[in-house]
Amino acid sequence: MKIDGVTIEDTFAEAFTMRVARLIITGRNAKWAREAAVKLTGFATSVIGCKCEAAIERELAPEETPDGHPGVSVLFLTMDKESLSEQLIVRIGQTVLTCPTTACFDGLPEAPDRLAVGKALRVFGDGFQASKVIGGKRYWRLPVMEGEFLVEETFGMQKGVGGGNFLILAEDADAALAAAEAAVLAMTNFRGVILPFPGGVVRSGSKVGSRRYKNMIATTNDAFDPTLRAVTTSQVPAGVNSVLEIVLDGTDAPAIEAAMRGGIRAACRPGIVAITAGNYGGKLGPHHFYLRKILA
Amino acid sequence: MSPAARTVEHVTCLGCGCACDDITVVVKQDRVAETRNACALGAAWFGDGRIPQDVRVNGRAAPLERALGEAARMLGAAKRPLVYLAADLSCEAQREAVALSDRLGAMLDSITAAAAAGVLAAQRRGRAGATLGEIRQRADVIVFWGVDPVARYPRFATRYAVEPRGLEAPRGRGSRTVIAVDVGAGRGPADADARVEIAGGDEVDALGVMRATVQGRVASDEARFRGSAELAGRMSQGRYVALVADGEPGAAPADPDRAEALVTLAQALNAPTRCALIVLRGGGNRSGADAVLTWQTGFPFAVDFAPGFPTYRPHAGAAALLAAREIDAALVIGSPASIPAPLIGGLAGLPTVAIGPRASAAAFKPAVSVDTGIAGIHEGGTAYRMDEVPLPLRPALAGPPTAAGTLRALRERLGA
Amino acid sequence: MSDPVVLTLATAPTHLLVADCIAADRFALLGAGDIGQLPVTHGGRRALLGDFFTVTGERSATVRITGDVTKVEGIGAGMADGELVVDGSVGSDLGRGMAGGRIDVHGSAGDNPGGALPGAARGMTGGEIIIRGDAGAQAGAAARRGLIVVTGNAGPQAGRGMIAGTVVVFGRAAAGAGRFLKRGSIVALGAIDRPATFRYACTYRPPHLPLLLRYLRARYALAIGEPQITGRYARYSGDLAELGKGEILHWVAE
Amino acid sequence: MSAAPQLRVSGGTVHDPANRVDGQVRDVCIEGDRIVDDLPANAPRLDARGMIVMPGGVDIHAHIAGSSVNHGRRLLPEEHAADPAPAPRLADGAVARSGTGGTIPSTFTTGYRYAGLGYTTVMEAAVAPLAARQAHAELDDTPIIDAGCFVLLGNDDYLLRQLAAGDPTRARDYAAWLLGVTRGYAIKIVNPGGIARWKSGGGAGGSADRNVSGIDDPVGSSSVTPRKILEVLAGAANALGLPHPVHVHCNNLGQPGNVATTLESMRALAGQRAHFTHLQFHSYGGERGKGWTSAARDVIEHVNAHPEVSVDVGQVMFGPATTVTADGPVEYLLHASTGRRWVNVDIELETGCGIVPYSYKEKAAVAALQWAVGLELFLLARDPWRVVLSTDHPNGGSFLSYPRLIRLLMDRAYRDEQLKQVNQRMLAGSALLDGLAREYTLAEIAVVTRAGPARLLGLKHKGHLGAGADADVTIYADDPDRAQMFATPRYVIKGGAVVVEEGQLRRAPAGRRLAVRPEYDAAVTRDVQRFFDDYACVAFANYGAEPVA
Repeated sequence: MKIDGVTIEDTFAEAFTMRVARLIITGRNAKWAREAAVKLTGFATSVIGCKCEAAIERELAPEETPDGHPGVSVLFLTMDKESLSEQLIVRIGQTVLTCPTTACFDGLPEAPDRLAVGKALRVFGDGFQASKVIGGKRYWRLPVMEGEFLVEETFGMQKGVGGGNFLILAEDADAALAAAEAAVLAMTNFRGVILPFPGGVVRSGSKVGSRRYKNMIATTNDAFDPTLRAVTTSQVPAGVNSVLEIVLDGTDAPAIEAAMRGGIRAACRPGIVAITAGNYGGKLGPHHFYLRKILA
Repeated sequence: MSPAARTVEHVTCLGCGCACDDITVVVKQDRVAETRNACALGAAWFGDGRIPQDVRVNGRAAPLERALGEAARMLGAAKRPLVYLAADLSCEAQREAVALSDRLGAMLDSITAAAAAGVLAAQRRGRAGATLGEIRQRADVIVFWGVDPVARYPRFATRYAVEPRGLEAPRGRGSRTVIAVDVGAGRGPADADARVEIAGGDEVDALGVMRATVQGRVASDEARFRGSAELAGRMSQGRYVALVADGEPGAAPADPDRAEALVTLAQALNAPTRCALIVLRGGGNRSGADAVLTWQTGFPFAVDFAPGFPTYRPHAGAAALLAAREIDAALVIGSPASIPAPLIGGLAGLPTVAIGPRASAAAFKPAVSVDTGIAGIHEGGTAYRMDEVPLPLRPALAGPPTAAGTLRALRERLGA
Repeated sequence: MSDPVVLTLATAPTHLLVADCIAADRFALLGAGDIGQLPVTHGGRRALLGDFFTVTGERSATVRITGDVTKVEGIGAGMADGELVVDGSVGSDLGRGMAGGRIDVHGSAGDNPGGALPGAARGMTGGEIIIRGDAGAQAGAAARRGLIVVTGNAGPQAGRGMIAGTVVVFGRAAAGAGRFLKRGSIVALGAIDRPATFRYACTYRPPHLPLLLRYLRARYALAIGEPQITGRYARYSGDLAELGKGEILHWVAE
Repeated sequence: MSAAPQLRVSGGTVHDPANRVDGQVRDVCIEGDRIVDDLPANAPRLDARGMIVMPGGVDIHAHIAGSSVNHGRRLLPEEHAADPAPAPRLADGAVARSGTGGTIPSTFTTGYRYAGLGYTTVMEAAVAPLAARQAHAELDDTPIIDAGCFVLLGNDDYLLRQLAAGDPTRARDYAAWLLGVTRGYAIKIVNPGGIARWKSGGGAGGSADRNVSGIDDPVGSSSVTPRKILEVLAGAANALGLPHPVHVHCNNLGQPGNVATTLESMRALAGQRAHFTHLQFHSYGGERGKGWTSAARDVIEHVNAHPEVSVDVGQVMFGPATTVTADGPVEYLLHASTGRRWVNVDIELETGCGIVPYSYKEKAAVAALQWAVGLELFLLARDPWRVVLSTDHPNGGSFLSYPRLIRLLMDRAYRDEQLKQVNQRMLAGSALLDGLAREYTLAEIAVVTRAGPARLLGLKHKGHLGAGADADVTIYADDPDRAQMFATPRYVIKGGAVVVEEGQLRRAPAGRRLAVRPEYDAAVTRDVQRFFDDYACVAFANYGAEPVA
């Protein structure tokens, strides 16, 4: 299969089940909502080192938010329920609570699994906090120097998908970067998906474990490192001198598929040799995104 | 003393809620000739003990049997009967009245309704209180809140709260600090050791500021509350504080929140010290009606038996139902003279049965009236002091058939 | 899904009608005949709900009442779930001691809406009451939780002794509002006669109010302007004689 | 002259432990208001075949009448509104009274409901002498049940003065006089000395300690201590030959670590009869500020080893309750910690009164501990004759919860199921967790609910079905669900009158009063009168509960 001359390899991206929460952060204006979200989702590229994966999902117009202020929605993923709750409490407490004008709402109200996030954060109020039930939902009002920080008592949690991906195999680094940027741009409007890495792009694709260092969970994906083509069992085709990866997390498999479809199409540009995907032979993750099926 | 005189000792006076039980009544020729130890108010209450003994139907003298028959007919036919308890009844008569109300499915109310705010506040919050004798034994700080008991409760200060020596007040008045709080026109005792003045409209706010102060909070920075806050601090320093307020309605209508503000202030003072709120009540065994109604029905006044069991309807008691012309027959028990004026208007024009002292002379012109004696003068039984201490009654004079007996006879006619 | 229960006043009460049997969650379990058999008292005489109302629909937690029920006391008392809409004004004790559900009155209400039984320490414990008109005394008194909205004026002692919950008054709130309040909020969009034991804290934009007011606009189509939604409010903490954890939020315009 | 009515309760399975009848099928014969040995064959019969027959229940400790109870009753309008009690329909058109229920029902309803539960004798456990007249008036309005009053002593200033003066004989005469004039049945001590301290004030001018913390704390005079009060009054009760010994509510009720005080109080009275009431509330280990643990084992072991000691348990049952006691300082603490409504009434020269409505929740750690401690006491008690069933109504729960309590004692599976539902945080160390296997038998239930309390009260005519006993009989359907069985007796006979028929209340005769009138040296009255003249606000002649001429 080829799109605009780019070979779509007959392979699949292998993804894992993760736990996901959606946060809606609002602010007096979009800048402050974004500031809080950027800090909240900073250092949240991969569970391997960051314990969570998070990014802004999309920007929200005032009429889309509970309090009528501009905002952003953020997806937040971890491997299990406990760490999701822990990460949200510590990160919201340090980044949203601290950020002027913001409030923090649950974006998964239908999810039956609830994480007591606001309920844990309330003790920052040192007994001065107050709760309010509005439309059946409980909120906590924490007094802060600026005024009050409003946070919903519980946040919904559901199963999500982490580790969707595709690899852009390019003739040179410039072409790889241009294609990756095009792909990220095309994927920014998809609901239910985030790209947790810087700019949505990851250059250091990894493999599980290490050939040399026992306690390394992940090490460089040498099969796709062009510089190692001569010294390892390489999967870098001829004429490929640079590879970039796009990693996607999302609320469900269809959302990931839809985003991958848009992203891959956008990445098929001059200078790109092939698009492939990372997997572990299908043994580790329950979600298999076959590139050719997605693009058919 | 003339040879015809006899004396009755340890008589309980129901002239006010103090219910002094140290009265010696001297009787000469079937008249009260003297009431030793009684104050002027008490002496007036005893009078000479003469009391009409009429039984009337439609204003004309009638045999008791006929009057009871007519009363039973009227009440039995009523769709919305009212039973109203006025003053000067023994608890025994009050118990009969509740039984009758139960049988009739009546609204049962009493003069306590006029002091409803205090009762309701004590239900919502409880109360920190003491019997009057305990104030005498312990209190070293006595705060009279907008009341000088000398007018309506003349022996309060000499018998209970200020003057007599107590176990922990060995020098009597000298062991105590008396503070008068003048609230609007309501003045505390003239001979108080200190005074605090509070504008009438500020009363409830001032009590709130005081309670906040007792709890270590500043509620208001306003100058008009500075005196109250200082008073609260002073009270917190007492060993045993008595806060004395009038529970009966006064000339000016009180803020509906006043009672709860007093109750909660007294409660709060029990953190730094001990405090009891004393709510002064009028005479004629008012507190007895509250106690009897409570033990027989679960509610202290405004008990509606209409659904077939007691329900509590202070917002729709005798006054409201009479004003709305809901009542179609009434049984008024006790001294008609003690009934608040607005109710008299509502009762006039209704078919009413009046049983009690001077019932025949009732201003609302009852269709049936049976004069009885006055509890404590002509009738025995039990009556309650304002603090709900039960006292026996020692009638000095014989009288007409008793209220309790008359009610029992009426009840039997109604098959109850 | 059955049809909503509709109570239509057929025989106007000539006296006070105590009908604290009217509650949406109760009707959800009853047939039309059984609803008509519920006990009421009328002028102190025992009677049946069906003596006054015709009942259509059954076994539904959606209830509508039509006719002049200003003489009816206790509508929705103790209701725990469901929705009760009244086409006009109601008598006293609307939703007294209510625990959940919604009551929407297209008119005024008498005394003690969402309040407590006499002498009781606790009023409504949940649910929402919307009064599209004036309310009598003690709206939301002793509420433990829940929401009462009065689009007109509120009588004396609104939110008196609240343990928590919210009372919103669009018009004027008379004397004694919030007295003895432990926690909870009184939101005054109009004038309010405030006890002195509420102490001024600051003027700010409480972040939960846009949420609350937008919810009311969306759920009940109440006319609430942007100036109120986005506006600034003076916060008074109180009642400082109690816990001091409650507040009066008084709109001071944009 | 018509003969006394006769009734033969025939064919029932009888549990009459006082007469060593344990589940035998036999007839119970009634003539007039007494049990008799036999009746003519043609006497009317009540067919009790297949049913369980026991003496009428005897409640050794409840709060049903008097000023404190009525203060509590007034405090609960919403409970009364939620539990209306229309008048029962009695046989023969007799007039009954409506009322209201809740944790403190109105008087008539109290009588009807106790009788409906098969209880025919109830002791009102805390009557302030000053208000004894009210307690009797309320009992006059409490039909069916026979009742007696325990009169509060031990914080009264006259008594404390006699102790300070070292005159226990005068104290004894005073107690005897007081029981007589109040028409009392037994001496009740509540928090000896502690209430007196509570009343003596606080603030800058008063004592910082508003309660005693142990039995050797001085109360006013250094020679007056809780120990002294206990010794003198226990000695007085025994010397006067009162049918029931001194009835003791120990110091430090409800406080963690109070087991020490409880055991010291028991040791202080070693060798003489004494009844320790609502023992559950006095059997806690732990430390103030550091939480509670169960000390039930220590306490009940002492009781087991000392035959002169009797107790009632004061079981806590989950649900609403109203705490009402003369122990004023305890109720202040409960009010301060819960923020709930609170009534305090200091009663002149005598005692106190405190009330806080309360609710025991399964999920609350302390309530769960209290529940467990009560059950431990029951299940570890070796002699049921000395360990009486009570909830300290309405303090640990209403008397209406007795049937559920009986099931907890009789049905281990049910008990274990309940145990799983409760908060476990403070249960470490509770014997209940060791899987106490004991299940009370019907005979043991008959002991702890009637035969035992009757014997401890010295009520020779109560609690058994032998000839000469009062004809108070309860007849139950033999329902395997013991809660159901004990909640709804099929028949209840009180003084020979069948008050419950087919589970319905049909008759409501007046109950009788149980009272003592011990002898004393009349010299004491002159001295008491002097004290009255100096301090009291009630005339000596008007004091007490006797009718005046």
